[in-house]
Amino acid sequence: MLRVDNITVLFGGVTALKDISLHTDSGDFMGLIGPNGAGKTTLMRAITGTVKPAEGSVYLQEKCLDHLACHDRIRSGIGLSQQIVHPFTSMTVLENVVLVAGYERTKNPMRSIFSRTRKEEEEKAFELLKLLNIDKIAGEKPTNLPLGYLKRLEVARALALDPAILLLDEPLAGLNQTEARQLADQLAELNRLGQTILLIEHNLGEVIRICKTLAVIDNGTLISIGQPESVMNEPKVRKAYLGEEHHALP
Amino acid sequence: MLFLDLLIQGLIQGGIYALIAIGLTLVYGLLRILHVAHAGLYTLGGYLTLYLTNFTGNFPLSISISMIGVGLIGMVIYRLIYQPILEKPPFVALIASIGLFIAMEEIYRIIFGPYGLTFVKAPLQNTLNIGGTYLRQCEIVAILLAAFLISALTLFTRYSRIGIAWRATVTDPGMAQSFGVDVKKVRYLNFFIGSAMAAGAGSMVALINNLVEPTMGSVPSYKALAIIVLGGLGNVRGTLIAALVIGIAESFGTIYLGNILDRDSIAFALLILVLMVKPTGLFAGR
Amino acid sequence: AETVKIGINVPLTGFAASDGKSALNGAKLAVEQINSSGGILGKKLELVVYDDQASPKQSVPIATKLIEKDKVTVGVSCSYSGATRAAAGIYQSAGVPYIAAYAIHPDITRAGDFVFRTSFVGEVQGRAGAKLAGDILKKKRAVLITLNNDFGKSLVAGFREKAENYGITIVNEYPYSIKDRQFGPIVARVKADKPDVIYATGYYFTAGPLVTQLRTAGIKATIIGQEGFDTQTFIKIAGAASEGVIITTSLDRDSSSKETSDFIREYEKMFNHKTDMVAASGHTAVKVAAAAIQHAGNTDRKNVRDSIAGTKLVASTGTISFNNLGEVIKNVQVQIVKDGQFRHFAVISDKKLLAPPTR
Amino acid sequence: MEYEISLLTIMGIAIIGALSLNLIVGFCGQISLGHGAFIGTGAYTSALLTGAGISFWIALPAGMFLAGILGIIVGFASLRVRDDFLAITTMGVVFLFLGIVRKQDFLGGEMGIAMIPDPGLGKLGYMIFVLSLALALALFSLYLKRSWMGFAFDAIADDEDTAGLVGINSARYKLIAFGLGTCFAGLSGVLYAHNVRFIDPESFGFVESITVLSMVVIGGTGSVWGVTVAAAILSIFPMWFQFIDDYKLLVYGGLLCTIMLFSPDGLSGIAGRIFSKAGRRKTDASG
Amino acid sequence: MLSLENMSCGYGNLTVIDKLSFHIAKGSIFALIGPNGAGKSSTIMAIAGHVRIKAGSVFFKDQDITHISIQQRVRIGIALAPEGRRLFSDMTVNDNLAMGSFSLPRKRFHSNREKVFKLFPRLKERKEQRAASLSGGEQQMLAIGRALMAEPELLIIDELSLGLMPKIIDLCYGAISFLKDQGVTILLVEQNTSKALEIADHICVLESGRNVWQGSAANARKDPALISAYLGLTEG
Ligand SMILES: Nc1ncnc2c1ncn2[C@@H]1O[C@H](COP(=O)(O)OP(=O)(O)OP(=O)(O)O)[C@@H](O)[C@H]1O
Ligand SMILES: Nc1ncnc2c1ncn2[C@@H]1O[C@H](COP(=O)(O)OP(=O)(O)OP(=O)(O)O)[C@@H](O)[C@H]1O
Ligand SMILES: [Mg+2]
Ligand SMILES: [Mg+2]
Repeated sequence: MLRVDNITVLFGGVTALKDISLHTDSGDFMGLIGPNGAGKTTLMRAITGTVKPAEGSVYLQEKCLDHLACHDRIRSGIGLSQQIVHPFTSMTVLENVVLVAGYERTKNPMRSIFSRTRKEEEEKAFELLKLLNIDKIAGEKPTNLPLGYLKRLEVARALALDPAILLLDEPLAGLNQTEARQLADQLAELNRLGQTILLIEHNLGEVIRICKTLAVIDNGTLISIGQPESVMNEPKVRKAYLGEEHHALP
Repeated sequence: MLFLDLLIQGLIQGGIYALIAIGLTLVYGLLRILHVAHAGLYTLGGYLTLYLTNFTGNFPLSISISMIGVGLIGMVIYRLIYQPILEKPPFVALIASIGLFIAMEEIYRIIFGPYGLTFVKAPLQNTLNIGGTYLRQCEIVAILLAAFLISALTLFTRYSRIGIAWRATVTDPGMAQSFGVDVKKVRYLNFFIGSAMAAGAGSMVALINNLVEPTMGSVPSYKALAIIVLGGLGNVRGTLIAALVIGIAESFGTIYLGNILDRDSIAFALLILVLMVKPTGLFAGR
Repeated sequence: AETVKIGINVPLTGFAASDGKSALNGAKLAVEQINSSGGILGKKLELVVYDDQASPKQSVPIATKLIEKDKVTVGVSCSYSGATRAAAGIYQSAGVPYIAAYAIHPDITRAGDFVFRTSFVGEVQGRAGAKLAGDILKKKRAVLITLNNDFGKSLVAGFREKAENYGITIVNEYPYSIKDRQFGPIVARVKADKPDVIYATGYYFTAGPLVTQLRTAGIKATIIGQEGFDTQTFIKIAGAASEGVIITTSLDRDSSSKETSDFIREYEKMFNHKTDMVAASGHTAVKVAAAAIQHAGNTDRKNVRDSIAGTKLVASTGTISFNNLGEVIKNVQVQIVKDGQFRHFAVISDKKLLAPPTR
Repeated sequence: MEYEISLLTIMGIAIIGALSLNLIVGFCGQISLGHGAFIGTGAYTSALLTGAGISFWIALPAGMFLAGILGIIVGFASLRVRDDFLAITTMGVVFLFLGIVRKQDFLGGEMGIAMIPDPGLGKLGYMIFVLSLALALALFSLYLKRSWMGFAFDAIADDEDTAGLVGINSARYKLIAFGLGTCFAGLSGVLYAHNVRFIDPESFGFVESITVLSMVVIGGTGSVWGVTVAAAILSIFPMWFQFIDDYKLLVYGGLLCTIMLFSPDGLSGIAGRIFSKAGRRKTDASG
Repeated sequence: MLSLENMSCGYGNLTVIDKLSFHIAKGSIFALIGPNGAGKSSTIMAIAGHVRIKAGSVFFKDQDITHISIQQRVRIGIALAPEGRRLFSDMTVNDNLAMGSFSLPRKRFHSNREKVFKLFPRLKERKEQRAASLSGGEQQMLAIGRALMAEPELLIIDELSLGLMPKIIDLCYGAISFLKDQGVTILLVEQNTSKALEIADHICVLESGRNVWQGSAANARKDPALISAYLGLTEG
């Protein structure tokens, strides 16, 4: 499904990612964890093309994405929810999702001028908002909404693309425990229905609960990948991630 | 010889541009406003200095009073025009600024008359022969004043910590306040210094040309914008270099490209070329 | 009481306001003079004035308004070429006479037989400049410093046309824009050219700094200007550097003509400001219009046109008549700056040299 | 009547110019201070072509086409530079345009081009032609705003990077916006040239660009009817305000400034507030 | 140390906090908890002077600070690590820290910076990097570090653990306990309720701008009804 081959990313003198290779299968639900500044977000940005890796390639469903612009990569089947939320503030929450849901209509700019109806897209968008439990703020402008809602809006927009793979960067941050659990359950449900997901998250409890595979990045390198429980039991993971004083799973 | 003459002429012009543009950079750097009316203050500086000099006969005194006076007026403009629309999209301030500039030019015309005014007895007009290049005292003073004001500003921002407060205020005025920056004061000071520098430039140009007209700001109004963009928007050092580069480019361009492009287009041709290669100017300021 | 109306479009605001004000003042003085000596056709003369900001966009509706709403008998342009050219078409198609006071674009009078001009086309004055340089002053090596607009361009075209005839070599030409006040690079280059005469086109506000900077650089060559220089402000700006500058113009300050000396005196009295060429042009244009109406005996626009075409009038800018295109025929005055004043230097009256274009 | 006709014609031309800039600034969020160059391109193209004896009906689309091509080229600049850098770059375009036209003899240089042929519609006919084009452009703008293209424009105006991250090809959309906008700018230029029948470089300079921009901003960027009304008012403002002659520009400048101060979202903002107040009063009364 | 007396605050015509009162003792940790949109951040920003206080008053060290200017607050000892971090994003890490100590004499900068670097060594490595290009967690460290630079008596932190990995969260809480031992008073907003209950001395639960429960953390921990009520809260 998604394959990352030997990616290296440099920022000036800093090596943010060193020769990372990673692979998710169709239908997988992979958790990606690692200390702050390990390079998780950078990996995601290398996949979507917002940073240019010094080396390495990205493949989605066997298609090489390396020379595609960001929007073309997205259209190849990536749904992205960013760590730092970026809603379109001039549109309502619903419109934010409707716009993305109309990806077929906006694909060809020349043709986009000839279509006007938004009915289907609105219905679809509303379903998604309902799914993420933010349908009651559908008509509001995102400017002053609490972070928890905006995080979910990001996820809704990503889903609206009907992506082959969903890339989520800390979607649970800023949600309280109840909300986080709810959203995690919804993600697990999506995955059960066949959605491939790559999830970056610091909320370990939820990650271990819902993910099928777990990958750990530290200092720009992949240090472990496999079954969540077994990965979490590796000493180097525990040392990097939890600190020495933790000896048991949370 | 010709080469040297052209270079020196370019530097003089560049120095004057720098004085205008640095004031503008300060304002832009802090408030992200394309402050077209800055050139209106430049003109006002010229008028004040001219009237005061004609009245007192003392040029240094007059230019100082004029700079302080225009600095204060700059603060008033900030308070009345820009402060209320700081939060709005950038072209709101741009249009307001253009409107203000038009109004200022018209006010000068109505008050001072449409005809150019001249010094009764223009000071610093003696010609000096410096190794075969003839310069007037006023041109030398203009260069020195530019050099002095700009270095004073650089030192001031470096050693008074006002520089860092300035930059912090740019990114997040609210947080800057929370760490003890009196944002209001910073902004007033910024407008004061920027406007005073414009007045200094206007005064020196008035003296060099022995002429002040209501419309003398129309060229600086947009050329200074080109310069601060070339310098990287909000970067003092970059602005200085850009001003000199444009001064020199115009100096040579007038002679060698004069039949293809006029002087104003030379500055903009250079600007566009640079931006296509480096989209954020010579020295990214942000 | 009923009045005879003359319509005026003039830049009173914006960048051209200073010329606009002078020209309008000249026109006002003319009206004052005419009305105090009894008006025309027994009625008072009245100006209907609109500000056109020297923009063609505005002069078009203004012309329409003057013709249609204000029902003026004659239109006078106290504005620049662009605005005048655009308005000329409107006047022509409405069949209303239109007189350009000082706009010099050659195409203005080509709008048709209702359009006249009381100032020289640029070429004519440029040719006079060439005669002045080569024939009168006997200079050989000329440098041209050209104001890059219709004014400067057409002057220089005339100068170039005749330069060779008078044995002048044009060493170099340097264009500059109307907004320039710093001529350092050009001056440096002129110095290297070592000319013995400089033919500089421009207005007083560019000419003042230019002349100062030329003299500062130690250039001793004779400087020849033209009517754009013709205001006291030029001398004020350039100060001592202006001494010896020679210009071609329409206004002779030492004129023995009563019309001219009255104009100079009364202008200063009325507006408390030294007069200039633009003011004299505005004055002349209104005088021509008034005289033509008087001569026609009524305000029928067609009659007035014919009467303008046959004008023979002593005005503040010399004795005026028009050729078949509506271009003025008059002598060129040559003035020199002496002791901070414009003084008579010569008159050029070579009919062939000064013949304006006829088509 | 002729006077009213000439005012309405001017109005119509200004409306087309302002609406065309509104496509770029209001719809797609790309600031442009260089619109005069495109209006000028249209005007010069048509003046030259008709001057060479080619029919107005060919010159008109040709002017639009050439302006659009130039616009797309400048649009490429917008792919590279952003925000204030773009503003100043487009301003540079206008100065470059003027600088080049000034020195080109076949474009009339400083002297401009006079005696541009009459399209032969008569004054009234021309006015009707211009006004119907203005109306058509307004309707087209309204349509565009509600189409998916307008929707994508909204997203790009809002946040270009994010638009890319939800799969919108913002480069192409921006080029289209520039292409469309400048093409209609060319139209307004053609119409101007054949109305005034004299063009010179100064008529398409920075001041002209700013005038058009201020129509858009005062109308309320993006609001079709707001921009239309603002263009209609501002284009004949100098004529209306003849009676205060000496203070005309002062009032104009002051007005730009105060409208921005008290209603930064322009006329459409003012109207919005009035209507919402009226609406509230009505509900108050009924409730 | 800090008392709110019937404070109401909001934006424009909107009132988001209605008559809130609480008192924070010197040297204690006080946690504000509640669902999204409850008004926690608004309360904090009102105390820091950024949100308009509409009624009631705020006292700090027995001084009425309801109406003093924002920049004065840091001088009397209040420092803020706000929601969304709000770093000076175009400035380097170092300059951000320098801004933290802007209100103090210049020489305190170096000694304070050393303390911050000791707490977050990562920041030292990234000293010259622009704040905007830091990773999410690094930014959070910088936000806290910057507040510490001001040597506050009252440290206000919004969403401390947001985006931090467990190890750093522990580290931060360690730092907070340490500061508390030094006599610094701390006001926290925390989504992670269990964490908040663990560390705080006092908690206040907000819902829709109203205080629904207030008391010592020890009592809260013993009150399963409260915990389930709070955990069971849904927003709105
Ligand atoms: N533009 C940049 N310039 C320099 N360094 C950068 C840049 N962007 C990221 N970095 C550095 O690269 C490293 C990896 O950052 P990244 O955002 O990928 O971390 P992360 O794993 O997502 O961390 P977190 O969990 O805190 O979000 C960090 O140390 C960061 O400072
Ligand atoms: N600038 C603002 N203008 C108008 N309303 C605002 C503004 N900021 C916040 N609000 C509103 O105030 C209410 C309280 O928001 P606040 O940010 O204080 O909640 P919170 O408890 O911090 O939530 P979270 O846990 O998501 O951070 C919300 O309904 C929000 O929409
Ligand atoms: Mg991250
Ligand atoms: Mg909050």
